[in-house]
Amino acid sequence: MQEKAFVSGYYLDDKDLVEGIRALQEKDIEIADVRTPFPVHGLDKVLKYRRSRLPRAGFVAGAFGAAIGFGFQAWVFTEAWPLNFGGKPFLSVPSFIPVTFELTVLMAAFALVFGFLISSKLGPGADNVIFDEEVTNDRFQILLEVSNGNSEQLQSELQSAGAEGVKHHDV
Amino acid sequence: MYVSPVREPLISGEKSYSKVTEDIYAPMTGKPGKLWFGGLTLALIALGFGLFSIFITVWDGIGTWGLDRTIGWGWGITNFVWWVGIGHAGTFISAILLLFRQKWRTSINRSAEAMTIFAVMCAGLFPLIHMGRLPLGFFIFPYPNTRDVWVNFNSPLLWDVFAISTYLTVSLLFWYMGLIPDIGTIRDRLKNGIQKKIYAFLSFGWTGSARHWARHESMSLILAGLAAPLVLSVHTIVSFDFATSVIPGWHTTIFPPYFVSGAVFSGFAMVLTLMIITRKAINLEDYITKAHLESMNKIIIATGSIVGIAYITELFIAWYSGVVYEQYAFVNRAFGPYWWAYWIMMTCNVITPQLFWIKKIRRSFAATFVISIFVNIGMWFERFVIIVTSLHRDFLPSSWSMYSPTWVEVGIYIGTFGLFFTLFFLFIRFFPVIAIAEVKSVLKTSSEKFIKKGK
Amino acid sequence: MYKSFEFTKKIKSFLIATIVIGAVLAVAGIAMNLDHTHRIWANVLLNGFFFTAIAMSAAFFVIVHVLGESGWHTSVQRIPEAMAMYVPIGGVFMLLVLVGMHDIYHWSHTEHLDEILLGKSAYLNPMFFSIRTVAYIIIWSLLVIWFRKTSLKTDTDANIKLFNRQRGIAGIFIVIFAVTSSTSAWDWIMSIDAHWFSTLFGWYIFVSTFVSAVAVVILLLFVLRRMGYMEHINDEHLHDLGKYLFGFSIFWAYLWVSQYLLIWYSNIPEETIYYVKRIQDFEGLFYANVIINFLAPFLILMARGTKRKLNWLIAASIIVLLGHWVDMYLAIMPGAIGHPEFGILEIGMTVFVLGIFLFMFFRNFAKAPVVPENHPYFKESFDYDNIR
Amino acid sequence: MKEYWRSLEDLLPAEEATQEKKSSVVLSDSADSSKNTRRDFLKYFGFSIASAAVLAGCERPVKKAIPYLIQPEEVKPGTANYYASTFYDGAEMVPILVKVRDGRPIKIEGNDLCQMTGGSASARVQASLLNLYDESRPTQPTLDGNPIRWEDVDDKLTETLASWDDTKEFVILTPSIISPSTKKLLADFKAKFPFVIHETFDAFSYSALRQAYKQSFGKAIIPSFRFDQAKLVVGFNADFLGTWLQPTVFGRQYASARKLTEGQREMMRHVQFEPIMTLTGSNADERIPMAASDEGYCLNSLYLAIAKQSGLMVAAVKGPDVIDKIADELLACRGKSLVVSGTNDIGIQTLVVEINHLLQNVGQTIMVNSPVNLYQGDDTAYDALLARMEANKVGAVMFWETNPVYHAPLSSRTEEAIKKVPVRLAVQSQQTETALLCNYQLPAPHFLERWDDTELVDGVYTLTQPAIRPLFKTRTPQENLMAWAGFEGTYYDFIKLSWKENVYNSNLSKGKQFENFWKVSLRDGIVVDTKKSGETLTYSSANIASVMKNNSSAKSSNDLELVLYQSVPIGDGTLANNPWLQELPEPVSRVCWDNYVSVSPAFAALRGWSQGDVVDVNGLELPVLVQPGQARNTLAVAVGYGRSNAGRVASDLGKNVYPFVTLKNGHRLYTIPKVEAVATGGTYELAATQSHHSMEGRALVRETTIAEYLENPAAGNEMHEKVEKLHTTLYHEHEYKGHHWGMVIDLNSCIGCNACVVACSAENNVPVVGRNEVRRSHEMHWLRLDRYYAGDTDNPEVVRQPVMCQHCDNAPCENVCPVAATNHSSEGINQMAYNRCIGTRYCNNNCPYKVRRFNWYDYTGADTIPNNRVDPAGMTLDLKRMVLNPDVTVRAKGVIEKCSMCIQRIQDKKLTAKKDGRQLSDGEIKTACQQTCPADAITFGDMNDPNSKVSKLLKDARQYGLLEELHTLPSVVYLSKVRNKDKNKTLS
Repeated sequence: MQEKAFVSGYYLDDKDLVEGIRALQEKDIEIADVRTPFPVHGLDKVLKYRRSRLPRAGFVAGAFGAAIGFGFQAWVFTEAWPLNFGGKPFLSVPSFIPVTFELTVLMAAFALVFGFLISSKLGPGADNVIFDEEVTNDRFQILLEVSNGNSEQLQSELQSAGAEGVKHHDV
Repeated sequence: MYVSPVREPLISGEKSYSKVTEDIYAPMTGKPGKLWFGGLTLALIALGFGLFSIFITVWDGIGTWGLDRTIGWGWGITNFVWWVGIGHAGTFISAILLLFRQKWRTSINRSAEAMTIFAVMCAGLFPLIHMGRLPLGFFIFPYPNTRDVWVNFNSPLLWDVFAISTYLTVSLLFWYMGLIPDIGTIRDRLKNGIQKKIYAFLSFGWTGSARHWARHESMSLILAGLAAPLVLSVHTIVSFDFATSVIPGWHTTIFPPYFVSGAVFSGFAMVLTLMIITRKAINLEDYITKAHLESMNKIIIATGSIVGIAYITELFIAWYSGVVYEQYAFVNRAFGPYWWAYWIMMTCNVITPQLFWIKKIRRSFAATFVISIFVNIGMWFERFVIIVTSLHRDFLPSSWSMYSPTWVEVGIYIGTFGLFFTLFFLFIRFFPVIAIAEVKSVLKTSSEKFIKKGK
Repeated sequence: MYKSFEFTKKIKSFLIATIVIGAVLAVAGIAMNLDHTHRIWANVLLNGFFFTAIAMSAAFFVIVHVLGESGWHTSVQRIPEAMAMYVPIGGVFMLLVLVGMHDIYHWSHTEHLDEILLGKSAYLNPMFFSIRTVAYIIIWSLLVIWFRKTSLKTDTDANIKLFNRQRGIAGIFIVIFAVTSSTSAWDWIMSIDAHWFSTLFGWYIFVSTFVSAVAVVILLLFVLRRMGYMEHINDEHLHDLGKYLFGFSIFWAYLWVSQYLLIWYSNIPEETIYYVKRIQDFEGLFYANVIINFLAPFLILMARGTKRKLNWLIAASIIVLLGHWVDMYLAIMPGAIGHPEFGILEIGMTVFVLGIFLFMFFRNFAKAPVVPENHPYFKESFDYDNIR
Repeated sequence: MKEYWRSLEDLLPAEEATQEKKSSVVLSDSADSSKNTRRDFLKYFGFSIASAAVLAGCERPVKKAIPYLIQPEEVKPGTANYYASTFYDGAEMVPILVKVRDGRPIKIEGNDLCQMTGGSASARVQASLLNLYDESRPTQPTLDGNPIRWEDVDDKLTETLASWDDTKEFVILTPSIISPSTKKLLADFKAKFPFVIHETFDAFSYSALRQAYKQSFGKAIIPSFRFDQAKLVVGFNADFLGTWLQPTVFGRQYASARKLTEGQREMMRHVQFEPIMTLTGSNADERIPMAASDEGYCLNSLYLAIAKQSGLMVAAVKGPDVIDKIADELLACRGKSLVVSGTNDIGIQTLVVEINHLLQNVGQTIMVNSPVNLYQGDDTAYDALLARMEANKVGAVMFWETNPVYHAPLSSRTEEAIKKVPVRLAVQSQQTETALLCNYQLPAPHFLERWDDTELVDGVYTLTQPAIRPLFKTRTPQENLMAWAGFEGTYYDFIKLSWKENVYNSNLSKGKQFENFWKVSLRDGIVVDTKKSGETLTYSSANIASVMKNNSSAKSSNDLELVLYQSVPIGDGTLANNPWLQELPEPVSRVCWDNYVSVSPAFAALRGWSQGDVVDVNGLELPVLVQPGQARNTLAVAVGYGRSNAGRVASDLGKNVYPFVTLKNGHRLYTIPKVEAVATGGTYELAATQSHHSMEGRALVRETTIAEYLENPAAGNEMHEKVEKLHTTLYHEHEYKGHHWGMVIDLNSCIGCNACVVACSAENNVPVVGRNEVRRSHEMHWLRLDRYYAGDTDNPEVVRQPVMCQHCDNAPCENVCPVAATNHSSEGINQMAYNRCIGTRYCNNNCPYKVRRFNWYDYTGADTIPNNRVDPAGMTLDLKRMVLNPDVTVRAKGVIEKCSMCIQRIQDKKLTAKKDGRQLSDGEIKTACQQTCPADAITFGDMNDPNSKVSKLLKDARQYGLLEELHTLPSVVYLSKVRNKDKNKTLS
C-alpha cells in the first residue's frame, strides 16, 4: 500500500451517498471503496458486488463437519472398539445425530467467520488505514484512488457528486 | 424501505446517527458510578463464595451436597438447565428474529447475546463440578489414548459436551462479529492512548468498507441460519439428558420442543429483568422502549403458553398412558412431598405470563419487571420439579428418599450469580450495550423522528 | 390494480371433472373393498383429516402473521384465507368418520376392552369422542368464518379498528387452536393405536400439516400465476414462502427425530410397538417418509437461488405435499388396517377430496379481491428484501 | 501398631489342609498345555500383578512390601487358600472355611461339608472376620494397667495357685463350652487344683428350654430341631430364622421344607404368634400379633385343645378361635408338626414340650436323642455365684470370653460383686465392660488365630485351626491354664491327643493311620461319627396342672410391656464392635447403627408419637420406630447395644437394655411387664435404609397361595406372560456366543436373613460409611433386601426381595455413561471400569432399580486428595485394610460402584477350567451371596447352557424379571413367592 494516494468525500445521509455513487458511476469513475457506519441497504447492488462466496464455504465446511462427525462416531463404534452399551446396535445411527449436527454447525460457523475475516483482511492486529474516524459515527465515505496525480480532479468530481467534504490522503 | 405509519416507533427522541453513537458510548466514558462499583463488589463476593463452595465440593466430595443413592442430581443440574435456558434468549433474538426480520431485536440483541454467553458459562460450570472426579473430567473428550478407549456417543451427556461447547463457541463468534464494527466506533471516538490501542486491536482493523459490510451481512445471516437450529438443538439435547431415560417424569417425547420453548421463555424473562434495570441505569430509555417491551412480552406469552400446554399434555398423557409409574409420578408431583415446588412452577410459569394478555400490563415496565422475576423463579422450579420429584420416587418404593440442598450447593448457585454479574458489569462498562451500527441501520425505518416525518 | 380472480366455467368444469373421476374411482374402490370396511373408513379419515388439517394450518399461517405484526404476508394472505374456508366442508368428512368409528378405532368396541383401554375409557368412548369431533368442527368453522368475514370487510372499510379486531380474533383462535390441534390429533389419529401414547404426537402432526399447507399455498400461487393472477408476487415473497417450506420441513424432521430417537433410545415396548409395526410392515415407506420429507426440501431449498425460483419451489412443494400425505398414511394405516394397501380406493378417495378442496378454494378465492389492499402493512409487502 | 505382616512359615503345617487344588496360576508352564498362549500368560501375569497392586488402594503407591525370606510352600502369591475351621462365639456354632490370601484371612464362608449348614453362614459368622482386624482388641497382657510379660504372668499365677487359700474358690467363668478338648483340659485343671470351680455363663439365656426337657425327659438338654421334617410349624415368640438357637441351621431347614420345584410340590406351613415383628414372623404364612404376656394363655388354650382331642381328660375351657383352629391343624399333622417358643419361661417351655409330645413330634421333628450342646448356662447358678462373690468366698475369677457386667441382669450387682474378688483375670479377645474391672488383662487371640475343637451334637466333631499367626501378644485361655498348671506341650498337642483318644479310637479308626486321619480331619474341618449317638431319653410326664396355673391364664390387661430381643445383625452384642454388622440393616425395620423402641402403629397414633421421637422408657431414652405388626401394647428394644467399653465402633451406640432383665422362676426374663413410657419432646434421626414401605400396587414382588399355585404354577405371575407377549424392540438383542451369565432368586426361599449382604460386602470391599451417612441415604451395599408391607398395618403381610444390579441386557445405565465406564461384557455382565468413571451419577439416575452406589466421600482412602476421609468405622486403618480382597479394586471417591456378579470369582473359575483344559461345569462358580445363602435362594449360572440349573429355573412358571415391562432384559430373574395359606380363610 505504499506510494498510494486516495481522495475521499463524505456524505451525511445514506441516500445522498447512493446518489453520489451513481453520479460517479455514470462518469465511469472507479470507486476504490465506500465506507459507512452501518450496512446501507442495497449498497452492494449499487456497487455491483458479486454475491459473497461465504455461504458456499459454509456449506462445504458444514458437509465436512457432518461427514467427519458421523464417520468418526461410526468408526469408533464399529471398528475401533465396538462396545455393547445397553444392547444398542454398534451402528446406533440415531445416537450419532446430535454430535454430527453439532460438528456440522461448528465447522460451518468457523468457515464463515474465518472466511469473513480472511477475505476481508480483518483480524486481531489488522492495521487497516482509517481515513476518517467519523466514518464509524455518521459519515458515509467514498474513496477514490489517485492515479497519475489526478487527485484534484477526483476531488472536484466528488464535490460535484454532492460530497459534503473532500480530502486527499497519502498512504 | 417502506414502513407503515401505523407501526409504533422503536426509538424515541430526535436521534441522528451521531446522537446514537453518543448515547450508547456515553456509559463507557467518565468514571463509573458508585452503583457500578457497589454492584461489582457484591458480584465478586458472591463469586468468591461460589469458588469456596466449589473448592469444598472438589476437596471433600459430592457428599457435601444433599444428594443420595436415589437422587443423583439436584440443585447442580437444576441450575445447569436453568442457566442454559437463560442462555437461549440472546441467540434466539439475534438469530431467529433476524431471520424473521424483526427490527426490534437491534436494541437488545447485543446485551442479550452477552447474557447468553455469560449464562452458558455459568451453566457449563455445573456439569463439570457435579462430576465425582473433576480432575479426570477430560475423559469426556474423545482423544486418542493408550487404552484405545473413546467415549460413549450414545450418552446424552456427551452430546451435551458437544452441544454446549459448540453453542458457546458459535454464540461467542456471532456476538464478537457483531461487536467488531461497534468496537471500531469506540476506537474512533477515543483519543490516543493505551485504551485506543486495545480497542484498535479488538476491532480487528474494522474500516466500515461496504465490501466488508456486505460480507458481514451475508455471514450474519447464515450464522443466524445455523444458530437457529443450534439454539433448538442445545436445549433439545439438554432435554435428552432426561427424556432418553426410562424414569417416569423424565421419559416423555414432548421434552425437546417444550424445553426449547421453556428456555426461550426464561431467557426472555432474564433479558427483561436486566434490561429494565440497565436502560434506566445507563440512560438508554430512548432505545429500549415500550415497543420493545411489548414485543418481548408477546414472546413471553407465546412461549409461556407453549410450556403451559406441555405441562397439561404431560399430565393428561400420563393419565392416558395407563402406566402406573407414569401416573404416580405426576400425582406425586402435584400432591407428593414436593407439591409446593410444583405449584410454584405452575403459578409462575403458566398463570403469571397470562397477565400479559392485558395491554396495560405488557406495556408496563414495573409490571414486566415483577412478572419476569416470577418467570425466572418458576422456570427454576420447573427444572427442580423435573429433576428432583421425578427421581425421588421412581420405580422401587424401597429406594424412595428425600432431597434438600446443603449450603455448599446453595453457595455454588450464588457463585454463578456472582460470575454472571461480574461479567455483566464489566460488559456494560467496556462494551457498547446496544448494537450501534444495527440501530443506525433501522433508524430511518423505526425511529420516532423519521416515522413522524411520515417518510 | 390487482386483478380479481374469476372462477371461470373452465376451471369449474375441470374441478368438477376431477371430483367426478375421484368419486368414480373411490366408489369402484369401495365396491372392491366392501369386505374390508376398515380400509374404506381409514381412507375417509386419512383424506378427511389431511385436508381439513391443511385448511386449519392455512388459517394458522394467517393468524400467526397477524399476531406477529408481519407485513410481507399480506400480498399472499388471501390464498390461505380462502383455503381455510374449506374447514366446514372437511368437517363433514370427519363427521362421516364418526359413522365408521368402529372400523377404525379399536377402543370404540367398548364391550371387549383390556385393562389399559378400560382405564382410558373415561376419555376414549364413542360418546365423548363424537362430542369432541363435532365441537372441533363447529368451533374451528366459526373461527375461520369469523376471521374471513372481518378480513373481507377491510376491502370496503379501511378503518384501523377492523385490523385490531382481526388481531383479537387471531388471539382467540390461537388459544383455542393451541389446545385443539393437539387433542384432535390424539383423538383422530393417536387413538387408532389405542395403547400407544406420545406427548409430542399432537405437535408432530400439526407441523406435518402446516408444512403441507405452506406447500399448498405455493402450489396454488403457481396455478394462479399461470392463470394470470397474482402478478404482484415478487421474488422476495417466493423467497419467504420458500424459507417457510425449508424451515418447517427441517422442524418437522426435528420433531420426527425427537419422537423416534427418544422411543428408540428407551426401547420400552409400550412405546416401541408403534414403530415396530411401521418398520416391519411398512419398511420402505417408513424410511422413505423421513428421507423424502426432510432431504428433498432441505437439499432443494438450501441454496438462496432455489427459494426464489418458482420451478424449484414447485418441485419441492409437490414432493413435500405427497410426502406428508404419506406421513399421514403412515400414521393412520398401520393401526387401522395393519398392512400397506394402495390402489384405486386410495387414489380415488384422495382425488375426490382434493377436488372438493380445490373447488372450495377457488370458489372462495373468487369471492374477494386477491389482496387486502386496505391492510395498513400492505405496502410494506412490496418494499423489503431478503439479505443476500 | 506396625508389624501385622508376619510370614506364615511357622504357621502349623497344613500341606493337605486346603480344599483348593493348588497350582501356580502365574507360573504354569505353557509347555504343559498347548492351549495356553503367550497372551494367556500375560493375562494371568497381569491379573496377579494387578491384584497385588490394588491392595494398597487404586491410586496410591505401594508404600511398603516385605518380601518373604523363605516362601512358605502352600502360599502362592495371588492365589487364595481355604482353611477349614469353626466359628463359635458362645451362641452359634458354624463350621467354616477361611479364605486366606497372601497370609491374610479375607473371607469366611460356611464349610459345605457340614450337613447342617451346607456351606452357609449367617451374617454374624461372616462378619466375625472383621473382629480379627479390630484395632480396639487388647494387644498385650497387663497387670493393673501396666504391661507385663507372659512369663511374669505365668510366674505370678503359678505362685498364686500354689499358695491358694483352700477356703476360697478360683472361679473360671466361661461361655458354654462345646469343645471336648477344653472340657477335658478343664477337668484336668480342676483335678490338679480342687478349689477351681467352672461356671458357665451365657450372654443370652435359654435355660428354661433346657429345664423344661429336664422336667419331661429327665435331662436338661436342648434337642435338635428338624424344621425340615415338619409340615406345620407353629412358632411362639421364637425368632428361629434370625436369632433363636441355631438360625443358620434352621434357616436352611426351613427353606428346604418350603421349596417348590418340579419334584417338590408340597410346602411346609408356618404360623407365628409373636409380640414383635421378627424376621421369622415376617416369613410366616400367617402371623398373629400376640402380647408377650398372652403367651401363657395361648399355650394353655392350645394345650387344652390338643389334649382334649388326644383323649386326655382336661377341663373344657374355650380358648381363642385362632388357637382352636391351629390346634385342629396341628392335630392333622401329628408327627409332622413342630411347636416352638422362644420365651425363657419354664412354664411356657414345659407346655411346649408337652404339646409336642402329645402331637407325637418327639423323635420326628424334635430329636431328644441328639441334643445340641449349646447354651449350657444355668441362670440360677450364676445367681449363686454372685452370692458367693458377695460373701467373699471367691478368691479369684477368670472371665474367659465372658462379659457378665454387660450381659447379666442387674449388672450393677455383678459389678459390685466382682470388685470383692481379689484376683480378677480378663481373658478376652475383645474389649469388654467386665475387663475394665479386672486387674489382669490377658488378651486372647481371635478364633482365627487359634486352635480348638467342638462337638456340637454327639458325634459331630469339628476343628478350629488358625488361619493367621496371632497379630498381637495373645494367648488362648487354654494355653493359660496349661501354663499355670504346668502341663506339657501346647494346646494343639493336647487337642491332637484328645482326638486320638476319643475321636479316632472310638469309631473312626477304620484302619487308617492316625496321622492320616488327623490330616484329613484338618483338611475337612469336620468329622462325623455316625455310630456315636446320644443318650436315649424317655418321656416322663411333668406336672402340667401346676405349670398351667403358673402361666397367667387370662388375657393381659392394657399395661405396657417391654420386650427385649436380639436383633439379627447384632445378636446378644458380643460381636458388636464390628462395622459390617453395625451397618447391616435390621431385616425388618431396615434400621442400622442404633437400637430403638419399636411400637405398633396404633399405639404410636394413640400417643401421638412418630418415628424419631425420643421416648423415655423406664428411665432410658430411646428413639421411636413405628413397627407395623407389633402387638398393640408392646414396646420392644433390641439388646446388644449401648456397649460402654466395646471398642471404637460399638461404644455408645444405642442403649443397653440388659439391666432391665429380671429373673423369673430362676430364669432370665426378657419381657418386662408394666413399663412406663413418655415422650421427652426430643427427636433423634434413625439411620434407616428404607423409608417407604408399600409396594404402591406395583408388581415388584409377585405372590400367590399354594392352592392357586398348584392349580396354575404361573398364578400371581400372570403379568409375565402379558409382558412377554408385548415384547417389542427396535433393535435385536446382542448375541452372547460364549457364556451368558444369569441369576435366579427364589423369593419363596429367601428368608431375608441378610447373610448375603455381609458376604457381598466382604467379597467386594464394600465401604462402611457409618450412621450419619446412612441417615443421608449414602449407604453403599451392593445388595439390599427390600422389604414391603401389605394390607393391615396392625398385622401386615411382609414380602422381601433381594435387589442387586440386575445386569440388564438392555441396561438404561450403560447407554448414558459419557465416558463408556459402564458397558456390557460379551458374557452379559453389566460391568464397571472404576478407573474410567468420572462420577456423573447419570447411570444411577437412569437405573430403574437404584442399585448403583456412589462414593460420596473418600470412604476408602483411595482418593488422591489428603485429609478428606470419611471413615467413622476405621475401615481405612492399615489393620482393617488387611481384610480387603485384593481381587477387587478399592473404589476411590467420586466413582460409581455396584454388583459385578462377583466377576473376580467368574474369572478365577474360568481360568482354573482353562488351565485344566476342561469346560466349566455348572455350579462351579458361586457368587458370594449365593455361596452363603442358607436358603439356597440364589442360583447363578450360564443361561446359554441348556442344562444349567439356571436355565432350568428359567423355565419355571414363577419366573419373572423385576420391572420387566421396561424391557431392560435383566439377567437377574425372580421366582414368585407362594404363601401356604388359604386366600379366603385366615386364622385371625
